[in-house]
Amino acid sequence: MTFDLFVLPFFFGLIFLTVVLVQKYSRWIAMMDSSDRVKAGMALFSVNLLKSIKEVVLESLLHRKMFKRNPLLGYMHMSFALGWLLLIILGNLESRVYSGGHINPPYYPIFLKFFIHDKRVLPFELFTLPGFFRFIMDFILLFVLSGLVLALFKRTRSKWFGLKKTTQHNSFDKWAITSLWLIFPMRLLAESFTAGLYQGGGFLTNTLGSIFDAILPLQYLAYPAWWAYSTMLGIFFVTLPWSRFMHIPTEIVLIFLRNAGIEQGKYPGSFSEIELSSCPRCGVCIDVCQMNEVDKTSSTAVYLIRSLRDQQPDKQLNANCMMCGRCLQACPVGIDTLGLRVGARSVDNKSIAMDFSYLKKQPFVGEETGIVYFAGCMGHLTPGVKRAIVQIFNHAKIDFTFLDEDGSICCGRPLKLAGLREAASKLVSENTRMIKNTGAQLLVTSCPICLKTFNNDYQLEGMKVMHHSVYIDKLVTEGKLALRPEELKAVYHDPCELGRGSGIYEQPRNVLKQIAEVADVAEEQENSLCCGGSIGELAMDFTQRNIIRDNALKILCESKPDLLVTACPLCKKTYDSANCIKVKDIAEVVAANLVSVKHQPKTTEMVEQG
Amino acid sequence: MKLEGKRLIWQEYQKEIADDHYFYARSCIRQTFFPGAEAVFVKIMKDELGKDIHDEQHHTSCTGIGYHADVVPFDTTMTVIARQFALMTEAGYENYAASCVTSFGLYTEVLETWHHFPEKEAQVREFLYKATGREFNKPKNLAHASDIVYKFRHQIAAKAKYKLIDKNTGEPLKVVEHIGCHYSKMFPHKGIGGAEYPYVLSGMIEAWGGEVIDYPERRHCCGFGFRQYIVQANRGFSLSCSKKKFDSMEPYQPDMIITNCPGCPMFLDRWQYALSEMEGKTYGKNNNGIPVFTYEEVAGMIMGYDPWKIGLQLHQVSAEPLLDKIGIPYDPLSKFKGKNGEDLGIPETPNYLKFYAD
Amino acid sequence: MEKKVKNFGYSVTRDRQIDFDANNHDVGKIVALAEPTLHLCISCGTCSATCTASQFTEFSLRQVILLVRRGETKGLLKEVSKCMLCGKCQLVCPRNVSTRNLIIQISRALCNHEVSGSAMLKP
Amino acid sequence: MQKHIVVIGAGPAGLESSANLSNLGFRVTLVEKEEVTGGHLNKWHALFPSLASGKHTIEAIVKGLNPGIKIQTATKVTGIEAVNDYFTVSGHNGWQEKADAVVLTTGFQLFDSHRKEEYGYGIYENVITSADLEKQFASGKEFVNRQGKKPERVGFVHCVGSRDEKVNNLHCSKVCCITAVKQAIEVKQMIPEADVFCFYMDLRMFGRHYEELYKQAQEKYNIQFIRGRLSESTEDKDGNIIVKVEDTLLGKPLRIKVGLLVLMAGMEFPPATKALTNMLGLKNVSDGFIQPLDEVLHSNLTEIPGVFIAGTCSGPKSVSDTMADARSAALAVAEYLK
Repeated sequence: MTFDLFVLPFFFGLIFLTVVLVQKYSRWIAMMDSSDRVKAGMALFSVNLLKSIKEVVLESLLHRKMFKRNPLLGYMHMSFALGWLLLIILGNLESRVYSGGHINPPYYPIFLKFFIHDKRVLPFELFTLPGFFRFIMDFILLFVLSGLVLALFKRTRSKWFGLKKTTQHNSFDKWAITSLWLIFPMRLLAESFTAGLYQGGGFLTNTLGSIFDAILPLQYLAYPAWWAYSTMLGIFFVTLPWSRFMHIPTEIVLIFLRNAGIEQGKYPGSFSEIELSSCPRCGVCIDVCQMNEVDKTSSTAVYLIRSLRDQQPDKQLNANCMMCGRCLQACPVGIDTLGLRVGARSVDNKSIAMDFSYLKKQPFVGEETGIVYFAGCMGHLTPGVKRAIVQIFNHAKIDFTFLDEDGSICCGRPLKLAGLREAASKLVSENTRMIKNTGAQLLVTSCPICLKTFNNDYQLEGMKVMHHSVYIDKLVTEGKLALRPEELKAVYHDPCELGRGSGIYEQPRNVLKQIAEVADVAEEQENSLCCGGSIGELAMDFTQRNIIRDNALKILCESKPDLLVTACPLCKKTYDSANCIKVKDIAEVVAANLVSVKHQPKTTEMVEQG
Repeated sequence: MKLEGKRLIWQEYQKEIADDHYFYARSCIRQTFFPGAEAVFVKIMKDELGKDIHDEQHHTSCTGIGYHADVVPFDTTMTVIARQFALMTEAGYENYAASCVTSFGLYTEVLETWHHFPEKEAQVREFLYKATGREFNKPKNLAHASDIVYKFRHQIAAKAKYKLIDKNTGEPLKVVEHIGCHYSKMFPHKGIGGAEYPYVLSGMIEAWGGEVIDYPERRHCCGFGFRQYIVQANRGFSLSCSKKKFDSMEPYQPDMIITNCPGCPMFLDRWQYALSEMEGKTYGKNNNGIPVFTYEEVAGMIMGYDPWKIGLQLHQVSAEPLLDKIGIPYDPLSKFKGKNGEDLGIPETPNYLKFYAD
Repeated sequence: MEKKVKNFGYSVTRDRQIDFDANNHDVGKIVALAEPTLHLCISCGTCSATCTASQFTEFSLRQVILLVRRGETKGLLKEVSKCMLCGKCQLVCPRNVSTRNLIIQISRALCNHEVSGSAMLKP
Repeated sequence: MQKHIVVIGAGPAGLESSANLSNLGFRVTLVEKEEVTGGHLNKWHALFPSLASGKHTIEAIVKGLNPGIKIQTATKVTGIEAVNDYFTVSGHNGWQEKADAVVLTTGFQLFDSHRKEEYGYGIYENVITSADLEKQFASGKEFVNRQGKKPERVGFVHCVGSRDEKVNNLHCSKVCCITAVKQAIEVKQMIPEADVFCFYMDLRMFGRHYEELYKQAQEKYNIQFIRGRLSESTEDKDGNIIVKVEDTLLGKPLRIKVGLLVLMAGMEFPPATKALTNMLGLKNVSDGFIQPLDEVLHSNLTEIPGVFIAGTCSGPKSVSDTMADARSAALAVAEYLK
């Protein structure tokens, strides 16, 4: 007997899923830019493929990033992913034992225990091939079920898993997750009942089977249990493409394409759709998002992605984000949450066309030097920073041009973050022309927002772009600047665009450590909080911004520092507005503690001075 | 609107107007715009009211247009006006009656100036004497001709054959009054009723049976404004001012507009034609336009004078529908006949504004 | 009927006056709903004083806000399109007006308005 | 012998200084020309910025009065004469008292808005004053304009009779700005769907919580503030008022139709009181109000020893400022009679 009616729900579900997936994949391939298609094709035959496979194993199966975040959470995800895959693979091998090696219909390995009723033979069970499989299959099922138990706990005890909040699911998700959760208990019941009737099964199913046999009329229950098992599988397969579990077949594609060097590009597009479908809605991004503090959980990345995938974009949701990048940092799948949000905003604002034709009339007047300094719009609101930079440059005897001393135009990043890419590009080209006119080799800026966009969106061939904190660090390392230590406890706040955005964490700290004692902060470096002043955020009012600012300040000031140091004019102004701690830019701290290089105090003198 | 509120204000702005013996100075432009108006005034004063009125022939322009267009200096203006006063003195009169609102305003301004700066008066006396050998007394009483008609409005009403009443319904006619800006906007206490709610024309309308319409843009200038009209490029502004007034009064369905200024009836009348030709827009019922009259013409109408004798055929907006409404008879065939019955020629018919010429 | 038009060498000039009653106030209402801090502006002018775009062109957020409130939306889209969204204004506003969102909401409302109801706007 | 003080005017200033003087042990006679005490406050529905009831406020002040105070109502003071070291104060009805000191708490009179004739008060039915509006609030009746309709738009004109040399009042009446904000909010509370506009020259939110109330007016009630002084108002066919101002922040004239226009009438020194001050030989400066001996050091003293001033007779004040001034006057009197 190799067929029974009950396999049909599973069988049709599988066929349905396969058809849908093929259709989806074809659509994505068709939508892809031809250059991207070429890249993808090449990647199939290169080391990239191995890299992708490694990443799939590490992330999609073993859930390495999840483990790093919280071992319990990692184990839970791994048990489902790895466990189920092993069940499928080993189940297939097991079925071959009985079928004499030839290929079986797809349902056969899944429901093998319905068709094959081997008796358990102790004590040498493990040394027989069927006995080994019976053992190992029961073991993996137990592994998966342990994950299921954890998943149930996670519903009510999410804190154990390092999560304060979990994702609220829609109806497709609820159908899918309910069927998914029932698949393995149903398999356990079906196999145990059958094992009980025929004294078969492995250590788990056999034991449970004997117990059930003693208390239940298994002859009536076994067959319905197989039906239930098959039905759950069927339901899961049918709901999968519209549920979060679509991430299972998509994430692999995403990893592959990413490793092939394909980027998000235009929105909406093939890659962005793949990203949207790759989100497992694990909810890790919810927890790290500061929007929770102002009751805007509904605009966190997971909900953004869901609304976009379901084609129900919400302008308010899209606008409510500080673009701090904490979700990007935390996402185990590596989805470009910020890029997707910018994309969504570009759709919302597609009717808006900016007109900067008035800028054409502005010629650059200045002299060519090797180094130019660009304060940026925000820099002009912190004249102390500008003055400090000039003081430092003069102290180090550096010949430079203050490019925007009399004001300048915006770098374009705020427009870009608002989804107005075309308008941004006009400013980019205008600024590029002006910067290039200087003929400089190094561009130093005080604004991390400018820095990010100069590096990412500007084509400044032959010109290095540095944030002033990096340049100061360089000057100190090269011995061109000497600093005087102070009896001062400081904390350093990593600006989003400088830290997560540009990967600069150490240089400002190195400089600051020469002057003050730098205390640790609970959330720093990659996990640094946003100050709330964000220009990436479009719709939040100041009451809410101030809540975010105050919460961040609370964490920054836990060690009761004397001074809060940052390296972004916007962060400085934002924190300053709370009027609770002295806030300074790293440049200002440096400028206040400059000493002549020749008379650099020795260590002993430093102590005396301190 | 509370009429009693207005009455309180009217009580405050009353002025003394001489009872008889007027030295009458005609207006430069009214004599060409609506020449019947001044003739009617003189006739009513002499024939109907039996007043002594001297119709001076030798006076000149008061320089008002030049003065307000910034081409005549004030010293010149004062000296010219001093000459008018000298003519009055020489004719043996003390009560000066000005036909023109701008002249009236300017005489007032000059007298006020002399009142506050007597040295100016002395200087002007010297100028005048050197230039002409004339000397003068200041008028004992200065009035605008409309003040005088206002003063005798009830006597005129008593002698009138007609009232400003729709003969078919017995309802009073709805009358818009438009006061020349220079009448009281500069010196509110020199005008009857003051600047905000002038009573000089309202009083006539009430006395002659009509109903006064107070509409939102009542205070607005007709648009003449000297400089605006004189320069062709600025005429659009002049036109727009009149249009603003028409648009504002239109919902009240006025039967006529009465004015007391030389420029206002001209512009309120002719601009209706210009607007109709430019935009196809006409005011009043059946494309008739809203007829615009001087207060003297209206006085003549109710006295039963022949409409063509008092010059109503010189109006761009035809008077016939209104005459019919009041019941004033007229001979349609003699509208464009001269004094001796010769044919004066019929003006071109406008495209939109209705024109009665048969 | 085709109206015959005579050329007098001059024509009715448009009034400079803001005719509040005749103006269409939809844009103002839509913007106020989306960004209620529109109401909070006190026209102090700090925003326009610090404005990056104002260095180069006659753009004034203070005036834009007033024009929206008065329903004077003709030609406003062109004005708003000069903004670089740099956010300096937001940093200096003493009344905590969300100026950047205002610009976006005004632009959106004006675009929608021009597409869907140009006839509703004052000529 | 117990010293005797006559306080003239039983508004908040008179009542409060009488209460304090009596508590300090003086014999006090409080003279009032009206039948009842309370002054303007009787007619005021609610006080800024807390919207406290005017009636309750005056009741609370009256409650603080010592029974020993003699209250002489319906008596118009017609004569004050300084005789040796005392004053003889006499009323129109033959009432007369000797006093060791006199406190003038004669208050202000509301600017007569008829005088701004171009605003149309008394001519256009739907032009009313802030005091009329307060009466309407106090009546508790449904809020309608003179045509019996709920106005779709209500306008408030600031500085009527204040800061206007055309009516000889250069001074600022101080309280009208915040009163307009308060009344605008009250109108909005009664007719939430109405649009409310304030036409102002400057908004002088000098007191504590005034700016907050102003912000609330903008934020919560969407009251629009248009900077520009009313030039003239006219009436349309339906009795609406057409307001012409310049939107000075846009530099353009603005025209707007409102269903009701409220004139924020300012404070003036009453001519009737001027007769009294003339009798005493007190100086009234150009704004008409009584000049204190020193505006900083002796704000309740006059040039005449024994004659004291409190409340709005020495310049526009809010009710709370008036109360404080009244208390300080009581101390100044006590110091003098020591």
